[in-house]
Amino acid sequence: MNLQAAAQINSFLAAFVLLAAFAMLVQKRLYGLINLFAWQGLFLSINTALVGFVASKHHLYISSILTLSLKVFLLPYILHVLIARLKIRKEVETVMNIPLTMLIGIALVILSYHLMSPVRELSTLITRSTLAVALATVMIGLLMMITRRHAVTQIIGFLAMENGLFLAATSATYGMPLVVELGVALDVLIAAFIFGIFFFHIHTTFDTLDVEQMARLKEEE
Amino acid sequence: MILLILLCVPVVAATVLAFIGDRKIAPEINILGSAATCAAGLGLALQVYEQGPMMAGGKFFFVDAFNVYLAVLTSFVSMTTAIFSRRYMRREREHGRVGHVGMRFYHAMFQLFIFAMLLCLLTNNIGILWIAMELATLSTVLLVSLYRTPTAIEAAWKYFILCGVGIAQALFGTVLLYFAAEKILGEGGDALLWTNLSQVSDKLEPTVLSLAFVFLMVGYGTKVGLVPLHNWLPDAHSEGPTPISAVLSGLLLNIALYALVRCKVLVDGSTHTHHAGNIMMGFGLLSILVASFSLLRQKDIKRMFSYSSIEHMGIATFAFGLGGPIATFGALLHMLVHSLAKSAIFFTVGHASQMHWTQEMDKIKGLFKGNPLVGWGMMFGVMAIVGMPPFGIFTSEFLILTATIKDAPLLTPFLLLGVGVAFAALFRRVQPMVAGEVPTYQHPMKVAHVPVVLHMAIVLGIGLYLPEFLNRWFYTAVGLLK
Amino acid sequence: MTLHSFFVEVMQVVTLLGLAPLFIGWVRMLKCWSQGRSSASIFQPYWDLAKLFSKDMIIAENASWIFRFTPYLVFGTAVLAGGIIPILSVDLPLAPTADVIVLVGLFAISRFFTALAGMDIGTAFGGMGSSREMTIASLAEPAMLMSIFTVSLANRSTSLSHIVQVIFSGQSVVRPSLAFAFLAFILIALTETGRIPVDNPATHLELTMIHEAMILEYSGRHLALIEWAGMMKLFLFVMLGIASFAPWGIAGTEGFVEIIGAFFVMVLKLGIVGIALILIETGLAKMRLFRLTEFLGVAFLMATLGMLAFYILE
Amino acid sequence: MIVSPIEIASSSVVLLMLLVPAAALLGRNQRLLIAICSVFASAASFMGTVAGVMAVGSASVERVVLLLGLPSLPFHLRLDPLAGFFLTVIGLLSLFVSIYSAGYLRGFLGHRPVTRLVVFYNLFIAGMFMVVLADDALFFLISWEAMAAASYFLVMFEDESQENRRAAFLYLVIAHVGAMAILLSFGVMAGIATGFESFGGYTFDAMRQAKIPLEWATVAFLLAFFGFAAKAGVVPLHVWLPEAHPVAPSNVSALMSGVMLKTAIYGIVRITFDLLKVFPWWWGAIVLVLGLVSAVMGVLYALMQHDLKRLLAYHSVENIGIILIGIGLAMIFTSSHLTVLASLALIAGLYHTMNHAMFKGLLFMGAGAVLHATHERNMEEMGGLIHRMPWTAALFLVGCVSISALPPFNGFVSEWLIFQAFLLSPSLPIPLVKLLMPLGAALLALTGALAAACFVKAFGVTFLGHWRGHPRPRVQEADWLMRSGMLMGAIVCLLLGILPTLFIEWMDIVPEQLIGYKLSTSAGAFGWMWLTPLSEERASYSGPVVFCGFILIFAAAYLILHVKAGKIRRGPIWDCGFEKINERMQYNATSFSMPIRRIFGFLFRVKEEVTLAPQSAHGAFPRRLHYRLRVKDRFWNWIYRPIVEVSFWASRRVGGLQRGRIQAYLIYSFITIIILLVFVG
Repeated sequence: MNLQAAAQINSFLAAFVLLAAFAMLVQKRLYGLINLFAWQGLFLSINTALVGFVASKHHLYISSILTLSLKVFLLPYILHVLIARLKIRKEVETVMNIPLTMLIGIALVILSYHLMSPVRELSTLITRSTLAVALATVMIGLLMMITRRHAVTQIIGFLAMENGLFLAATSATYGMPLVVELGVALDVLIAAFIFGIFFFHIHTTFDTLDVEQMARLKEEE
Repeated sequence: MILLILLCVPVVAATVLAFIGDRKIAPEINILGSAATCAAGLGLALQVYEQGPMMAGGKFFFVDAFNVYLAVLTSFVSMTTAIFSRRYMRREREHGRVGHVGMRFYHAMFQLFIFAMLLCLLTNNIGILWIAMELATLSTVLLVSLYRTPTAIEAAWKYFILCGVGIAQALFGTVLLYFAAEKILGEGGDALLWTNLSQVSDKLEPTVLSLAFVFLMVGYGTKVGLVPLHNWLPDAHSEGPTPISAVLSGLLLNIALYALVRCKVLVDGSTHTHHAGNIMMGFGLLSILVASFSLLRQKDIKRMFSYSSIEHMGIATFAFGLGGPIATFGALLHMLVHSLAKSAIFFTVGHASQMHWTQEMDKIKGLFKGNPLVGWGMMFGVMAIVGMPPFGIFTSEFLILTATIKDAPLLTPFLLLGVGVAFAALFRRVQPMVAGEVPTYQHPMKVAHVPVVLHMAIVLGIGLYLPEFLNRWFYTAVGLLK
Repeated sequence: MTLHSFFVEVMQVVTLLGLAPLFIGWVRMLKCWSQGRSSASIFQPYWDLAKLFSKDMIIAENASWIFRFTPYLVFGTAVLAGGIIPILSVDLPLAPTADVIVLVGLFAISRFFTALAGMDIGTAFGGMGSSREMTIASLAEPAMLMSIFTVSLANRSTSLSHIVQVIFSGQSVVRPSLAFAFLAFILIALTETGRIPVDNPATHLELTMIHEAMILEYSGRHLALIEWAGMMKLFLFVMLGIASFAPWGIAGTEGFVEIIGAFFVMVLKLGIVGIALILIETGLAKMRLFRLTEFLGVAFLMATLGMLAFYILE
Repeated sequence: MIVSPIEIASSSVVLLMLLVPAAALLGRNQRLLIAICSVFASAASFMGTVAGVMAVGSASVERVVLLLGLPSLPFHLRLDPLAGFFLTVIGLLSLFVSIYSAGYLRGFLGHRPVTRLVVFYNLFIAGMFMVVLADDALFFLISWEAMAAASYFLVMFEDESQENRRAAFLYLVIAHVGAMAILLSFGVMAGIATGFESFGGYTFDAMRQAKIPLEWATVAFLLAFFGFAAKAGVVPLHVWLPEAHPVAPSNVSALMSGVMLKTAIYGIVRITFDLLKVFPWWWGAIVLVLGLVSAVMGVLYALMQHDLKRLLAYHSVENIGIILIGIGLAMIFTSSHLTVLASLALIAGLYHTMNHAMFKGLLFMGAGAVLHATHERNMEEMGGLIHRMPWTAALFLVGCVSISALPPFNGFVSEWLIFQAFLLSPSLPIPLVKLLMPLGAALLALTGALAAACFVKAFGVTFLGHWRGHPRPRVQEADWLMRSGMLMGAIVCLLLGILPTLFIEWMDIVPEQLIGYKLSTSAGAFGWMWLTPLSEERASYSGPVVFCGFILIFAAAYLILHVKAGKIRRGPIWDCGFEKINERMQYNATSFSMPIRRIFGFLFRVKEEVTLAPQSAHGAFPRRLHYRLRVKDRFWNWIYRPIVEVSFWASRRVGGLQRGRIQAYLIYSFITIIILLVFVG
């Protein structure tokens, strides 16, 4: 297909990723959150594949497959299993009220566009516009971790950040060197296991996954 | 060749220990493994010392004066830590704080951690550097929560989340770096090799690099434990088993700082401004002040010393940010002596807290009489860490301070304020612990002499006489970091 | 230094030893007259000393060597001072051994040991006397130094005989600073020699006495030496005052005639000073101890003012 | 000569260093340890003294560069007359004290091991030697801090008691802050010297050569003076001194008070006269004023004490003040190019340095002997010791007389010289300083007189009268080693007092090299007997004659009176007719200083409480009366407490960063990124 269309689709998908991020920011239900995360992963992998196809970077296919298997299937599955095992409540409450969170999110998007504009000028790639989206996704992931007080949601936020990074890696530069991508994937995998273990520990010791409970280590007044 | 041995030994040891880590001989294997690593490290150092910088594994590894001395330091300290952990962990186990699985896990992860750090140091690829860093974090997360106490789990969780987030930022920075490099070096792996990057650094796009540096700074800065990204550090360092605290404080922080400095070199090369330096100086100064004032009101002994690590990392960061031959020299020296002294302190602290089964300083008393080695070790360690001559840290702080007088005279008072407050705070706390009569609830124990004595001897030696080869080393390193 | 100067030296010491009791006698006589009493003979002090010398002594059981050593030291310093202050002539071989500061030092050391002797026995009164004596001295001594410094600044020397010579040579005109210094000197002299209003040499009422309290335990020849030294001290202070403020009449370096002349001039001056002293003493009453600080403070201030005046005005 | 002074000096340092491991090894056999270490320490100190004497005598300047330290900044050693002079001071007192400690340390046998004490004692002396030998900033600071650390451990020797630990801590903190200031000052000078391009600037030679602009020189001087003042215990940085000196073992307090403070004086002289050389008059004025304040405050605080060693410690503040008066005068004169007067004042200052080392060492040794015999530091309990310990009493008395500046002992000579310097000041061109002079002289005179009062109290209450406290301990005289240590000190005090001219001729090279005028030409013009600072018209003093005069007149009076020796009866005390006079009725330290407290009370925080116990049955008199007196140092509340409170306040604020909520931490990094991005982009 012609580059124009490719660029269209690319930015379209990027937008979807961002949208998913926003959706996650306001999604209260845990399962819903996980599903959204899976969707985000899906968009991401498609995008990666597309970029790989357009720019004929074949190692991007591999990373796209990696993303697909990891972010779309494996991690959501693990999360589902964990939730089932731990029998934790379905609802999660946000710390801040949603409109405000949304506003901050939007502000972040604007900020990242502003920051990335010089970089966009430099780039010749069709995917250059998505760099800002990537940064915004990362930021929103962080924002999500800040606003949520549930261990699982924090992890999901963390993974969302990872998605943002992936987006950046594929879009800003037609993909990082393969070895790096593999390494990153490996790290994500290990991380997944670790937080799996953690959920159990936290749950057994505090019999809740509310991170608010974990505020003992501090400087006393 | 040696380099491969250096990297393989820990992996092998890790795999072996993963299975037999709870046997009686596990500690010995652990020591053996790290001793071999240390020997390899020394061999490598010798090679570099004779032949100068070298690449290995097809540009994949790169060794120069800067990272090889850190590699030697890392392998050496991990060896002494292994020696220390033999007695320490045995006692922990007798006391039932860790079980079979725990011991296996501990030993395996310890070796894996060493591997991660060495990989960090030796790799030539900034991406791999990032991965190894993440690996180092992940391998220690579960060690921090080894004791399964609520506080331990909390600490580990915070460590995991905060460092994860930080590292994520670093990855974004790396991506941007790659983005900039790719234009010059073309696509593919070469664009992330430090050797190539450093050659073309002045062609790299300044705006992108300064953006990238922000993310790298925040990312690796979190690992270095710079204020205000430091909050995980006191928790993680104080809750884990003491050997882990020793290597975390003594080594991991150095590694993160190393990564940061590598990046700074690139950025400086590209932007030709002192922005990066200023940012680092800002973080450093903030860390020094906050940490030293926090020291004043500590009750938990390990927590106190982890704050002091923050302070010293602040000093080193400040010095690197300051730049210039003397400051950089001082910073390199400071990294070396600090990690030696700090790990020595943690050894004594570990024994002290085991002798009283508490980390509360008010309950620890009479170490001079109770166990002279621990008492005097801690005393001299603290004297070293607060920068009393003739210990090495005085030399480095002397250089850094005097360099500051030249380049940023107005910052000297703050620097001194920090150092002075830290001095008072630490002595105020340590004095009652070492002095006085032995309390009834203190029970004697066999302690590991070798590591403490060895470390303190080296720190003292460096303070009195900096060997020529180290000197040359540092100078070449200074040259590299210009 | 010639035979002549040695002769002068000896003459001086003899004069000091001989005339000091006489002067005391004279002062006491005047006092009695001023109070309308009939007086003892002017030579009474000699008889007292003789009597004390011939008596034998009682010393408290726990008196240490300090107690027995002090009288000799006090006496010795007084005599030594007599060899230094130009009483008859400025041509003294001993003059260069000690200037005014050393002189003050000599008085200080005798006071130091007297105070120790006071504490040696371990009675309440001895301690009280020493404490008060040292307190007063700690204010009087600096004032003394100050007033003398003013003089020596004016005459560019701290050695008394040189001061006298400078004054003779008429280089030093009358100065305001000297007025301050002189006033201060009078107050201090009264203090140092234990006269009213600071101390009452006649009293033996325990709570008012200062100097007497320290030597309460002395008897026999020790007491004699101390009494004699006390008389000499008064005499010496008069001489010091004369030498540094009104030295006219003191012989220069020439032959015996001047010295004879100087002797009679000195006796004349002594007589006048005695009268002045009595006028002061009858004019004033003994002060309470803590009023003394004001008295001495004034002295100290005046002396310092004198020196300041020298720096500012001249 | 065959061996050069600096070789002797450095070998003595090496010897002391070797003693450290030796002592550590000998820890098993304490008695042997004490014997050996005292012998070698004395030997080393003696070598140091010899080296110093030779260095001053031969007016030689020698350098040695050790191959230690940083390869680009090795340790430089240099022995010039100034260093030699201080080396002599330190060595001499260390010699006496080492001999003394051989006896003193035996007191610890059986109670506690003295290994620690011995080890750090040697390190301490070595550190002081190295300080005066050092010729570059790094080595100077290393020796400086080594000295501080060693003395810190010595102060903390008996570490069970809270008091000792607190004192040691206070001492170390103030010392370290001071050292930091000194470091900065060196940094400034070195920076000007070579612009930091190389390490060469850190050698003192480079600093000497450097042309330092006045404003930077001022910064350097103020920093250095602050640092050294902190070590010397200049008011208001003196608070550590009366805490640390009393609690240390007495041989250590003798060294700390006697010579450690002098290293600070050395530093001041070295930096002002040798390194910076050119300075405005007001530097001298600062030194002079602070010296005066320290002198007066020191002696007044001393008068309020009833702890013997504490009293002596405060007197160190006073004497440091007197020394600084001399130095300050010298600086003022130098800055207005009155070289003659400058060298006179400098000589006076250095002379007093020597004297103070001797008599303060002697006094602390005496106090140690008393402590050793009675296990009592509180003078209120003491009394009558002169009968049990005649030697100690006599030697202590020599110290008292010397420090009270009474002829014919040494304290008098130096104060006399300072007075002469004051009296010669009318030739000063600067009016402001001219006004300062009379006040200075007045305060100095006041100080001397008060010191005399204080030592009448110290000696009288401790050694005279009856033992005040009950029960009365079994006191016996100090052993011969302690006595001989003190005796040497006393003899030197006397010699310095009666033979000043010879001493001045010896040390004259120091001002000649620093200021460029040789005093001895005029001072010794009339031979060794007569000390005539400028001219015999001006002023003259002859120690020997005064001394002989005393002897002669005593002899004469004594002989004459004992031709017919009326027999002496010993009788009971005359109680003035009062009933049962007992030793509790004696004047004690508090009552002795009461009038002075009344007069100068406004300078202290004096709390007096009198409580009457309930009336006895028949009413008339209260059964018992409690009198409590507390005299506090005002400076503590004025300066130190605020600092402590502020830092803890800051610490609480900072603690707010760490409240345990992970979200908060995430927010920190979030905000950090945002800020940095905005800052960059």
